[in-house]
Amino acid sequence: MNSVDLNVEQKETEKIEAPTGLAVIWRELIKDKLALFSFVLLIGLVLFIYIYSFFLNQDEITKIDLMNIFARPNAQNWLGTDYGGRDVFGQLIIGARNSLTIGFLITLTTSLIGITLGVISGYFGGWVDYVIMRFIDFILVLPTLMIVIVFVSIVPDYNVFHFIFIMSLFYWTSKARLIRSKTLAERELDYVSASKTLGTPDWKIILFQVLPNLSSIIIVNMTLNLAGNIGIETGLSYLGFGLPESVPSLGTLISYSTNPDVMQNKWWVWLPAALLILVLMLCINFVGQALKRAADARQRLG
Amino acid sequence: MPLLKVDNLKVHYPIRGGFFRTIKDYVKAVDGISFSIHEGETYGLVGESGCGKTTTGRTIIGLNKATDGKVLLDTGSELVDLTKLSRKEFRKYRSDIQMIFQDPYSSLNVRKRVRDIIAEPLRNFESLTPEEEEQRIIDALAKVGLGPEAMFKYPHQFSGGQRQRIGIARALVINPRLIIADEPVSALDVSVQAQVLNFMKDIQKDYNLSYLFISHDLGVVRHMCDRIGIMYNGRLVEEGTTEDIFENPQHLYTKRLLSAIPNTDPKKRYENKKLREEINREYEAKTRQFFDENGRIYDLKPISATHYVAMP
Amino acid sequence: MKKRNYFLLTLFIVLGLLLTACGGSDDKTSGGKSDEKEDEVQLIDPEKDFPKKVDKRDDAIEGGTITYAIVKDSPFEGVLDYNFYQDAYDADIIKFFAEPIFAFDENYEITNDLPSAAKFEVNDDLTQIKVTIQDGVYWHNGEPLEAEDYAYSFYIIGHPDYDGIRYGDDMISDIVGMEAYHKGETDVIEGIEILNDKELTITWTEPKASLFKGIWPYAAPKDYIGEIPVGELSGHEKIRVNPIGFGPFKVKNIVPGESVEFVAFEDYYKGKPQLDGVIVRTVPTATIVEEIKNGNVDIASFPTDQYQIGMDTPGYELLAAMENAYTYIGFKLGRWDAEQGQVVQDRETPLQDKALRQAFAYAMDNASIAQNFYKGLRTPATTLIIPFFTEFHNPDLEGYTYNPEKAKEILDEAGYIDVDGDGFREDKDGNPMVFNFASMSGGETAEPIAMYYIQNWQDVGLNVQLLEGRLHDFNAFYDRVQNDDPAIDIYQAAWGTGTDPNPYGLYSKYTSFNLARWDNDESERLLTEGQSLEAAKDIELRKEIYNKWQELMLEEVPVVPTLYRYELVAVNDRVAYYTVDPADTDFGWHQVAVTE
Amino acid sequence: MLSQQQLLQINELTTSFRIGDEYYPAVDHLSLTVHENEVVAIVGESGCGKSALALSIMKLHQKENTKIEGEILFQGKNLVPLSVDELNRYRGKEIGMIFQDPMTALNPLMRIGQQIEESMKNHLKMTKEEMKNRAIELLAKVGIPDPERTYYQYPHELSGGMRQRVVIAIAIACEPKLLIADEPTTALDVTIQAQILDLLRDMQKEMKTGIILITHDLGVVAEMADRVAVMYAGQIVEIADVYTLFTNPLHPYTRSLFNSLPSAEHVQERLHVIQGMVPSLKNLPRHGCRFAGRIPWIDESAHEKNPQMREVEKDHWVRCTCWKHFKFPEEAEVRNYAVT
Amino acid sequence: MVKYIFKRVLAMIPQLFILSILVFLLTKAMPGDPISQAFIGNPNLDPAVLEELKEKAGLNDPWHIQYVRWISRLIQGDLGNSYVHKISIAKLLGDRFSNTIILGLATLVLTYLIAIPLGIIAGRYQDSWADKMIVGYNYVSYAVPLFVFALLMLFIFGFRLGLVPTSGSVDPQVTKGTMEYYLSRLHHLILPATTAALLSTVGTIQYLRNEIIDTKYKDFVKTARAKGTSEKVVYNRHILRNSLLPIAAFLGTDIVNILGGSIFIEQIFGYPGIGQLFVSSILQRDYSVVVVLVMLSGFLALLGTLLSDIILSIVDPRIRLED
Repeated sequence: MNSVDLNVEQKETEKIEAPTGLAVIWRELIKDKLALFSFVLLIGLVLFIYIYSFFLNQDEITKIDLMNIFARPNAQNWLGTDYGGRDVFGQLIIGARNSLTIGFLITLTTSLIGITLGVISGYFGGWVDYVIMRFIDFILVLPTLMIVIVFVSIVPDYNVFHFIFIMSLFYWTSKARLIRSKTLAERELDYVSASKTLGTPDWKIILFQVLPNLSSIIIVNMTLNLAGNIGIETGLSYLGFGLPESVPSLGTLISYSTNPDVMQNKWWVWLPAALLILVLMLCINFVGQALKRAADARQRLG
Repeated sequence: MPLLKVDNLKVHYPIRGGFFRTIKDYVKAVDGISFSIHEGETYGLVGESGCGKTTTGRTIIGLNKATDGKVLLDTGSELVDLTKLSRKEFRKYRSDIQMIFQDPYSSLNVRKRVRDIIAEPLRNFESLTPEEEEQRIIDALAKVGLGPEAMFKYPHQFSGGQRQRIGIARALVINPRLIIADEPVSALDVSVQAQVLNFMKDIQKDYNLSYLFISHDLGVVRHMCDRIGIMYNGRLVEEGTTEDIFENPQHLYTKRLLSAIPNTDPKKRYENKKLREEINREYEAKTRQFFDENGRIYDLKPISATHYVAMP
Repeated sequence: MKKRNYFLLTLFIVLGLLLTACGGSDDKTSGGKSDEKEDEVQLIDPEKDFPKKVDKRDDAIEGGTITYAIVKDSPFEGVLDYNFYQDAYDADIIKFFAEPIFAFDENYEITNDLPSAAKFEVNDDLTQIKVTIQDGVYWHNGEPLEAEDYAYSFYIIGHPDYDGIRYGDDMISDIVGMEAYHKGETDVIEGIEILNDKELTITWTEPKASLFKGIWPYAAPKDYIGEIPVGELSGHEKIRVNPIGFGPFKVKNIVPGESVEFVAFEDYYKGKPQLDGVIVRTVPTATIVEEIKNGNVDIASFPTDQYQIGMDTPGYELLAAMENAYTYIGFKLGRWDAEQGQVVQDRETPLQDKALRQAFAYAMDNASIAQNFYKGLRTPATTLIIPFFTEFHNPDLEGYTYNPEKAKEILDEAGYIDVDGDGFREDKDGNPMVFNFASMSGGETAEPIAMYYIQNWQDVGLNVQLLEGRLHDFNAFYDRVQNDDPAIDIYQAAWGTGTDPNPYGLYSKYTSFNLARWDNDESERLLTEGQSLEAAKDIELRKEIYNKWQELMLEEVPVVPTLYRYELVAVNDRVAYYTVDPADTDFGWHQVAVTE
Repeated sequence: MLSQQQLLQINELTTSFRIGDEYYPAVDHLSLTVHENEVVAIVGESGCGKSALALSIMKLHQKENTKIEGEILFQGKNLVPLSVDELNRYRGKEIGMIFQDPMTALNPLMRIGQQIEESMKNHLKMTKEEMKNRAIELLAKVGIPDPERTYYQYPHELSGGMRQRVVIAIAIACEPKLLIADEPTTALDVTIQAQILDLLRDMQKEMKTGIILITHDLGVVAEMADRVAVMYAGQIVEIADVYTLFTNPLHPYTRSLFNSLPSAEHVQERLHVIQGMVPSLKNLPRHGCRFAGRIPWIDESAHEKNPQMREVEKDHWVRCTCWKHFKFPEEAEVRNYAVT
Repeated sequence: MVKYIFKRVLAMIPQLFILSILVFLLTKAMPGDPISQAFIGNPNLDPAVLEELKEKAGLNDPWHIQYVRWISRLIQGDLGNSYVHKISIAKLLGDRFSNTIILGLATLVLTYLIAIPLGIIAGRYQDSWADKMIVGYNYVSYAVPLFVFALLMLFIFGFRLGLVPTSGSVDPQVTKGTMEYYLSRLHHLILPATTAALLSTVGTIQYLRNEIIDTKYKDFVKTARAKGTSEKVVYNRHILRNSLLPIAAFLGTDIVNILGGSIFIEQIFGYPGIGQLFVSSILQRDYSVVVVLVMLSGFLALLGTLLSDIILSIVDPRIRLED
């Protein structure tokens, strides 16, 4: 245990000084100017999108205006209009709200499934673990995109919730694996054994001992996932298996660029959405990376 | 009647393989050991890494499942075989046996305040009002020489030795009679180690505790234990009082172990080396006398009232 | 702080990429068009603004190769035989190497007046045709075209193992003895009699009014494929990899699903083709315009929704021709009774009221859709017989033009009043009316058009909602419309008419393609008369019948025709001769040439 | 000590690590001499800077956050300013290194033979054949029973003890003049530890290598060392030959260390407890006697303001004057102080 | 080893079996059917024939009967026929499958060719300018939707610069088997493969970078340095090999991802492969093809994981495949 290299000596110091949880994250954020900037920008954007969309009238925005097709950005339509004469800016805000909501919800549901199964699998091990892992292996090799596409063509009234449901079916596996491996490591730590010898029931150990120690990993993972999940429907929209057009999303806007005319000459229709997604993802990523660093420092504590 | 009697305890782990995870073989981590611990006594379990000493300790407290054998606890009114209990049933006896872990860093949940760490067993076994609970925690902290202000701190705000003491406070708070100490000081620096060892001796006297002291460090064991069992390959090779073992080792393995301890007298280094070489030669020459044809260690046989050696 | 830089950097990389992509064309559009955008929409009259053909045959050279694009987002299916193909894209390929044995005149009827591989005689009661194969017509494998080859087409289509879709046509199934052959009871079709190598007769069980349009005009090379069991034919190499015909070009090489290379067939009976060869390849919709602009393809159909970008780029010319198809909106009025094999118009819906349907029709602003979404490349439809059929289309009928006031008036009169003040009209008993509108996805502007119609209807107080809030893909849509899904009240669909103007197959109560499930005695009578022998013989009579029918359909409006379509074809300037006019009977692929 | 050739002379070496934006010295103006054929043990608790010292000599730290100042003279040549390429001539050839954890010190993907040959390949012009023979010879020399087989094995196929022997074989492959052994036995069981120590000792004698032995275990020191330096908080507080130090330790820290050690040879009732805790790198006291805070019962005046190493008897050097005034407190006091 | 592989392949069977039922059910649940859709918009055809054809094709049977019929034919090695293409699926897949495999392999190879050097540079010169550029590229490629990027690439390199063909897998005029033919295929492959590779490097770069940074500070690297090994060799022999190892473990998932991505790539670049076929088969309700394609992808992914396990066991002496 008298480990000797520099890392350990540094660890030693951090051991003494590291505060817990949120404080570390906050400190890490403050230290990393880029992450802080991203964080502020992100919060700003999200607040703006949600609050602003609250005041928007979706019916008004999605109203077809034949006299105003593909208008360039102007005073009325800040980002011009699309091929239905609909205001792109309004669609962008509502679309961003929808995409964000989808991203959040998918992240949430996949996390819920992934964490539950991952923790159970890792904590109990044995045949429970075996069964869950084989199940995950099975899902991992499924041609997800293909099955999603088949699924989409089956559901008649395909809407946001169906979408979230379908995505959640497939996207929890890597999370479950991550959580499982971390739980496996955590389970070997003496504090879990200690709790067992103190007569604490398993579910309590999982909920109140193990999970809090995984929280930083979970937060980091959720953040990074969120970035991915926001863009998740763009590809499907392109193939024509995305959300219905009546539900504006960033994906719908971006997939207008499939039409080369729009791509080359009507940049205002799709470029803002593409940039917004880029900025959102970059921001989330930078924040996520900062969180990751914070989590690593925490891990050294363990 | 001893407080705890371990009778022919076996812990075998299956090695699984292939697709259907069929059992291919067993690792015999503990392969039939028996010993007992009396009230107020410190029993040392010594051996090199992988000899099964930790598994034994963990099996007694129910962290591992026993394959065979008994662990009988004298609860005062009856003898309970701990190996036969489910985890739920075991809860009744948790307050009799407690454990101290090796690594003071991983054995305390870094996310919890000291207060919650120590309160964990109380919340499991006793329904106390917050005031009562707080009093018990303060008492427990006082027992291990920490002030009540420690309650609100997190583990990382303490040194290794202090953390180990918090671990002990957690074990003590429900007034156990037996504490299994699994390498309690091997992760600590010498100076801190002394602190914890002294302190363990103190509370043993104060509360008439029994220890099962698991260690690979013969110096520490000699310092702490009344009786010692030497383990090798999942079996006991020799058992006796500290004096029996250190002054009159009988089994070759014990001798070899003792001779390997670096002597703190530099003047004796050549002497020691010679002794080691001699014992090694003897070990190689006489192995067959101490192990049966399968390489298994013989059962213990008494050579005096307190001293047992694994001989044919 | 350094990190901020690369945040910006990443943004710049992306922007840079975008600018390079858009850069070239950006100034063109921003320079000229941005200002005019709002005030005027440039209107096109496809009939006037686009030529139907290019003809620079004076500059043409001998030889050369052209590239013909099939604009399709997936590989072509490659069923390269007229008897088997299902997909129109396959037909687009087949036409280079295979031809009908007859020639067709400007009314799409078979004629002996034009050069053709076979001549015919029809008996007076239109029950029998005698076909005489001309000399000098050779298959690509060198064999002459013979009567047997033509007969073999019928033997294939009628065969019990035949897996194509052509059998049901009564021009085939009504051949004497065909039914027995189809059931496998006999090996010989009684009604097809081969007189000698070059002559045969085909006899039908009853007079065939549409014989001139509907007779199956394709032959199959019996020497080449006769050995192959019919059940295996559609997948056989001789159709998939090395198909032959007697057309102007021979197949040289097929990259399945992707491209076909043709070379000139020297012994083509109408003369050696001008070109050395033709390359046909599939091009995704997304890139076709670029391909055309770059000169990568010489002839390609041009996606109308991308018309804007293509307009002023030099190097190619756009030709326009009316498609034989129309878009319509239908009202679900009943169901298909498969047992009886007829339509039962029994749905309980306010749409049974003719007045309501008329109001729907008046409320629709087809003209704006045609102008704004299609820049005039679609025109408001007037009647159910399209102008493509110049003989039968009645140009005097105006159809339903956009007139919301009239719609409201009709509704008010008929008693559909908004009683509860929610902005939508209730039915005659004051119960709220909600209509579900189903429309297909696919096609760039499908969604806004559907939404626009809904807006139109809502504007006159009719509460129409998009079915399930979304468009439905082709199959899902038709599956539900055909099975009379009660959730669908109104639907938008399109019919391809082929070259036969006879609307019986789509609107008779005995056909399941009558998707509106509309049953009307008068219409039924007119439709039957329209395909009678008398009408076939007397074109004026037929005209009159179809005139009446068109009027009736406008009055009753079980379906409202909405748009007629024009197809744009881009032709590179190097192409010396090409036409998109189906009535241009001169045209043949052997005449197509290039100038350089 | 026998008068021998000086092999390594460390003068005023300061090794600092960056934490956040600042550098903190883990080794603080340290001077030390190692002679040929001499085993110098550096003993101290974790965090005292002994490992930092070991890595500094070969400059094996992470470059990005380490600063090394002072002089390390190896046979008169200063290693500190050398570039990595120049250092590589010394690494493995003149100075060998044995690491603590045999489980991680070997590349898991390379065969044992290759790993031993690597340093030969770097420094000696040998044919493949020669290298192989030498590698097998080395394996035999470090006491591996079946060297030819082991040559082709991978690390994971060997036990911890065997791996540590391989690590030693790697370190001595080019017969270096100086070996730095960084806690070479800490990760091993006692019986194996004894074997490894014996092996090291034998080889040292045979090859007349100078060894810097880094350890926290006084027993190991007693078994191995010729000279002992006791380190505390980045400084050497006492240095003497092994017999002198074990019979007559003077510095309060050295004495406390001895007294807190339970012994397998005799029974003690109570162990001495050093009060307080080892200061972390960031909180190292930088002025005065660095051990003063842990012996509060000794009057402040006993310490020097700027403690220096002084030779108190021949070749026995002690830092600070406080040792003269140091005595252990009574047992009652000990208990009081232990409660912190 | 052989025994192991055999067992692994055996273990795929139940997985594929479950997958087949799942997909079969899903496809049957799709509205519409492959035969009806050919009739729509073709008023000259007789609906009675449609029924006849459906009956003949067995489409009117309950699903389990269809399934049993299908699976028993599959077991005999008959993939069935495409309803739409009127050809056996085995034949239908022929070129398309090999196209996708070639595209996939090219993508995989390019991915590694791009990702490994970049990952190494980023990991080795952590926090340097180059590292920051690479990490930046990584973020962007993570954030940019594949199809937008693909379209941009197509417009820039295919149309503006005219460097590469813009659709298809081979020039129609070249004859199979000639040098020209293979060059043409390669030429057609460059753009789609590069595009896909540029975006699929994300995971690999990121992973390799982290792995190198991790490995860099491992003890055995110190051992290697202590031997006097030059930095170059330390990186190439010690750090790199150990860091590359985990990448082999991702082969299976890489294959899944690349197959998924091929759906977009093939669509945009008009590259006839199974991705494109899949989308059109879905739209045309060509059930039998859909099922086979999904199964095939699943099988490839399983094969990928098996392959990566085998590779790992070869590269990493610590891993031994148990029988």
